[in-house]
Amino acid sequence: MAVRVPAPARRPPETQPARGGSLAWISQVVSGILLFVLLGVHIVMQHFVAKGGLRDYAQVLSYLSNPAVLAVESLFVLVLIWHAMLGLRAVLFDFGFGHRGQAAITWGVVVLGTITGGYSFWLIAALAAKN
Amino acid sequence: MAALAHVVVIGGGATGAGVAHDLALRGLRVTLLERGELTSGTTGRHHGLLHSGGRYAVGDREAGIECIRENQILRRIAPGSFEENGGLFVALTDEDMDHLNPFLDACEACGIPATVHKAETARQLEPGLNPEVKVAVEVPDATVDPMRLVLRFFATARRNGADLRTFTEVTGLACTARTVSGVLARDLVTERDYEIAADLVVNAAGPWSGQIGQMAGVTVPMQLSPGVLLAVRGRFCARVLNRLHSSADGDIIVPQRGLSVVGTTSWVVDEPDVPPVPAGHVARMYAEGSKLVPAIAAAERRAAWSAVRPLVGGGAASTGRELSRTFQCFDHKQTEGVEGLVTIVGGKATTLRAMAETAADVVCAKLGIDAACQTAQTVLAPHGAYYTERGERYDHD
Amino acid sequence: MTTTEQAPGQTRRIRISRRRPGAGRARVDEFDVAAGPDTTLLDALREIRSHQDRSLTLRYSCCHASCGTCGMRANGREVLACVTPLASLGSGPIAVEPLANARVEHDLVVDMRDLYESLEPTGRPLIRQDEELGGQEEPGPTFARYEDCLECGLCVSACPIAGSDSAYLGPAALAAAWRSVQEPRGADPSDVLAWVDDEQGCWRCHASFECTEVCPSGVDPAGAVMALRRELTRRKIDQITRRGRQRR
Amino acid sequence: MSATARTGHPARRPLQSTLRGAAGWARGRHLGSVAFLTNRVTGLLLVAYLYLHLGVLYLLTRGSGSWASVLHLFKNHYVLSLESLLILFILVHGLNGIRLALVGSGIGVRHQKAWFTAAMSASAVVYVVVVLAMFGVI
Repeated sequence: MAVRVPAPARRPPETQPARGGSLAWISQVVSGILLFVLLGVHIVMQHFVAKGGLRDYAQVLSYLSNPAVLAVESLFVLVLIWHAMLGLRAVLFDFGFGHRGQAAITWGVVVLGTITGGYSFWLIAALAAKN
Repeated sequence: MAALAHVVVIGGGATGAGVAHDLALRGLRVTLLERGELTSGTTGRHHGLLHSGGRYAVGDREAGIECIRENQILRRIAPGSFEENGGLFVALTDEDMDHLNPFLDACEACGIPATVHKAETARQLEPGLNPEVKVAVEVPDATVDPMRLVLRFFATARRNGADLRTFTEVTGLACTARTVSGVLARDLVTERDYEIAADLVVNAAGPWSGQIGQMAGVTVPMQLSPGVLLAVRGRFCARVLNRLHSSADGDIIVPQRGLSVVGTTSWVVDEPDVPPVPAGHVARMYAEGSKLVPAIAAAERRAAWSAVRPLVGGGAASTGRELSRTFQCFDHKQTEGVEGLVTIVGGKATTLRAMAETAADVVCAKLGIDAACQTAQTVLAPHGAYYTERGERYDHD
Repeated sequence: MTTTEQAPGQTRRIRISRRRPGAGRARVDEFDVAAGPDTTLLDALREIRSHQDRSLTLRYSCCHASCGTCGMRANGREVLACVTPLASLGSGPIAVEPLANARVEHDLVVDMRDLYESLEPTGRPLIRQDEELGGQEEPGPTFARYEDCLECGLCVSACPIAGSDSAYLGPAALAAAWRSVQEPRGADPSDVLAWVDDEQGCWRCHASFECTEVCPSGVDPAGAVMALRRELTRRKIDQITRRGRQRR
Repeated sequence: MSATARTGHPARRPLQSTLRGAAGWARGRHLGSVAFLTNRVTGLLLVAYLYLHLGVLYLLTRGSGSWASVLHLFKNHYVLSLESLLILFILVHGLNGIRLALVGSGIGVRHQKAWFTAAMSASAVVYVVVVLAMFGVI
């Protein structure tokens, strides 16, 4: 007895572009994996590029004068802030602030991330310029 | 008609669902009262078997004919509510084989399509089956979700204007001069007592029908016959499996979702509330069920429960098996001279629509309303509509 | 007692959260019931309703974990009362509350509207076709059988995200959505996929797996959420590489 | 119907809804919830550390004097212990993050508890090695 089940009657979902849900999650995973790599490079460089580690002020400054270091550290900061802001947003979302609250949270972390990033790059630039 | 006739239906089980739906479809104003949530009595707890009629064909031809007709109608009006799996009547012994020809003759007489499978084919169709199977007869049984099928009747009734009042207990009937003119109800949520005037009251309270009848001083000739069912984890068959012999304990296995339901037993009680699971019945279900499907013996018990069949008939019944599974509608004006009360009792979930049609015909005849039954042609609303289309009953803060 | 397979053993105390419309906070009523080893929570509640307090309101129907109506919380854990023996709920008093993350109508009865509305756009598969029997080698007839999901709402009650944000689609709807993607029965699953590809859809889950833990029917809603993510990610990657190939 | 257009609980009482939110995700009872909460807590602590770290690094711009005092501070065993905790948090958050990435991509979903146990065990082992190295035992 072969049985055919009628296809379910579907209420067509309102056509609406995805609002970044997948972007948030996928980029969180990707940035997380990048952080693993960059953190490894960060630690290795600090201990091996700078011989004997960053023991004093002069060593730190000379370490930052290396353009490869500068590039890696900048990327590290960028990815770290991205990952941290997304994480912060995810945590805050679950506090029940409602739809409008969540929109505010998204803007909030964008602003906070921008400020943090701006400060971090200024810091790196300022230190690199000192040498 | 100046005002619609108002009918109060007592009981939110399969019978009440059918009656409310039928009357609402005929244009009557219906109020249904149920003391718990809908389907919380016998209806929800039945085996989950949409009968082909095969089980009754030999001994109770009337019930067999009703079953196959309603089986076909329900599939039409409630598409998607059944596991379209079919059923097998399985002969395991030479004694069972003696039943084969009478069974096939009876199926033919009732109009139940029956296909005979040899042992080898039967084992292929159902690998879990007892390898000693001698022959199996395939009939259009099916698995049904008792609650969801009945909720579709309720949801449709409400779309047609029926007022469904759950958690509302009937505390009495308003009777004057041997006429029932309304119902005394108690809202169990607000604990408010009130009276509902009715042009007619339909007693569809299943096992509690006798108690409702007493409120008007009438007797409903019925027997309360509980049965125990056992659900085990795992699906051990795809089809409904019946033992090919005269009805006995534990001779049906119905696969439902991830479970297999073995049933049932039958005895007679006086009290419809809180039916007990007597000692030994669960063990008997295991023993009988594993005769059909040996793996049942080791299956994990998920639940054991009992449900009370409200069977038509008086006198001294010993186990309840000898009573017909058909239904009867009583106009108490004719039985005991009490006007305004109609009782519909007996039957099976499979025949709920036909029961309701009979009751609604009686109701309409009494009220002088000329409206034909349309339930056999009306496709039912989905069960979820019962929850999504509910109005607010109480003021919430 | 409902189960007389054994002599009634002990007396259990049950503390039930009672709520009436408009009464604000719930109050707690205590009841004592006799219990045998097989007495279920539903047996006990029905006993209370029959013989101690008729105004106790709750839902139940099938008594064997198939209808899904007797979902509630016992000692904080989501259960179907009909398959929860009192013996499995420790030895002390048992706290019984309605399901969380849904509006309480009265006592143990909650509003199921949100759950059913969330299931609707998935096509709410009620019947599945992929029935398989062990040992059946040859492609036999296709059976239509019920979905495992009982629509009981235990998963939504246990979900930490549904607890904090009612806009989240929730595990029940996402599990149903995955079923209709798995078995589209001739329909185009991309509608359903587009529906769950949302901040409040399958991406909102934080993988605590509470839904899968409490499901009485082995549905694994969390697994379904992860499967939806995998499917969506795969489709997005497909889209990007196809576009890349076209450009070349 | 968009996902957000559901009826849901009206946000009539913002504070209550916020408290409910916090209570909601903290009331899990199984290992998955422990993992979930662990990830949140370590994540938040790491964000806090990020800001602390950026603050400390500001001292670098102030010249060698202030930096020397920082370096001196980091030789203190208590501070060193705190720093080792940072490493623990990174390990726990990172390895559980890998579990989440795998599970969330539909890989080994049914083994999510085993993944968590493995991630935590690996964190513990690496942590012990790092601590021993930090305090000069190995």
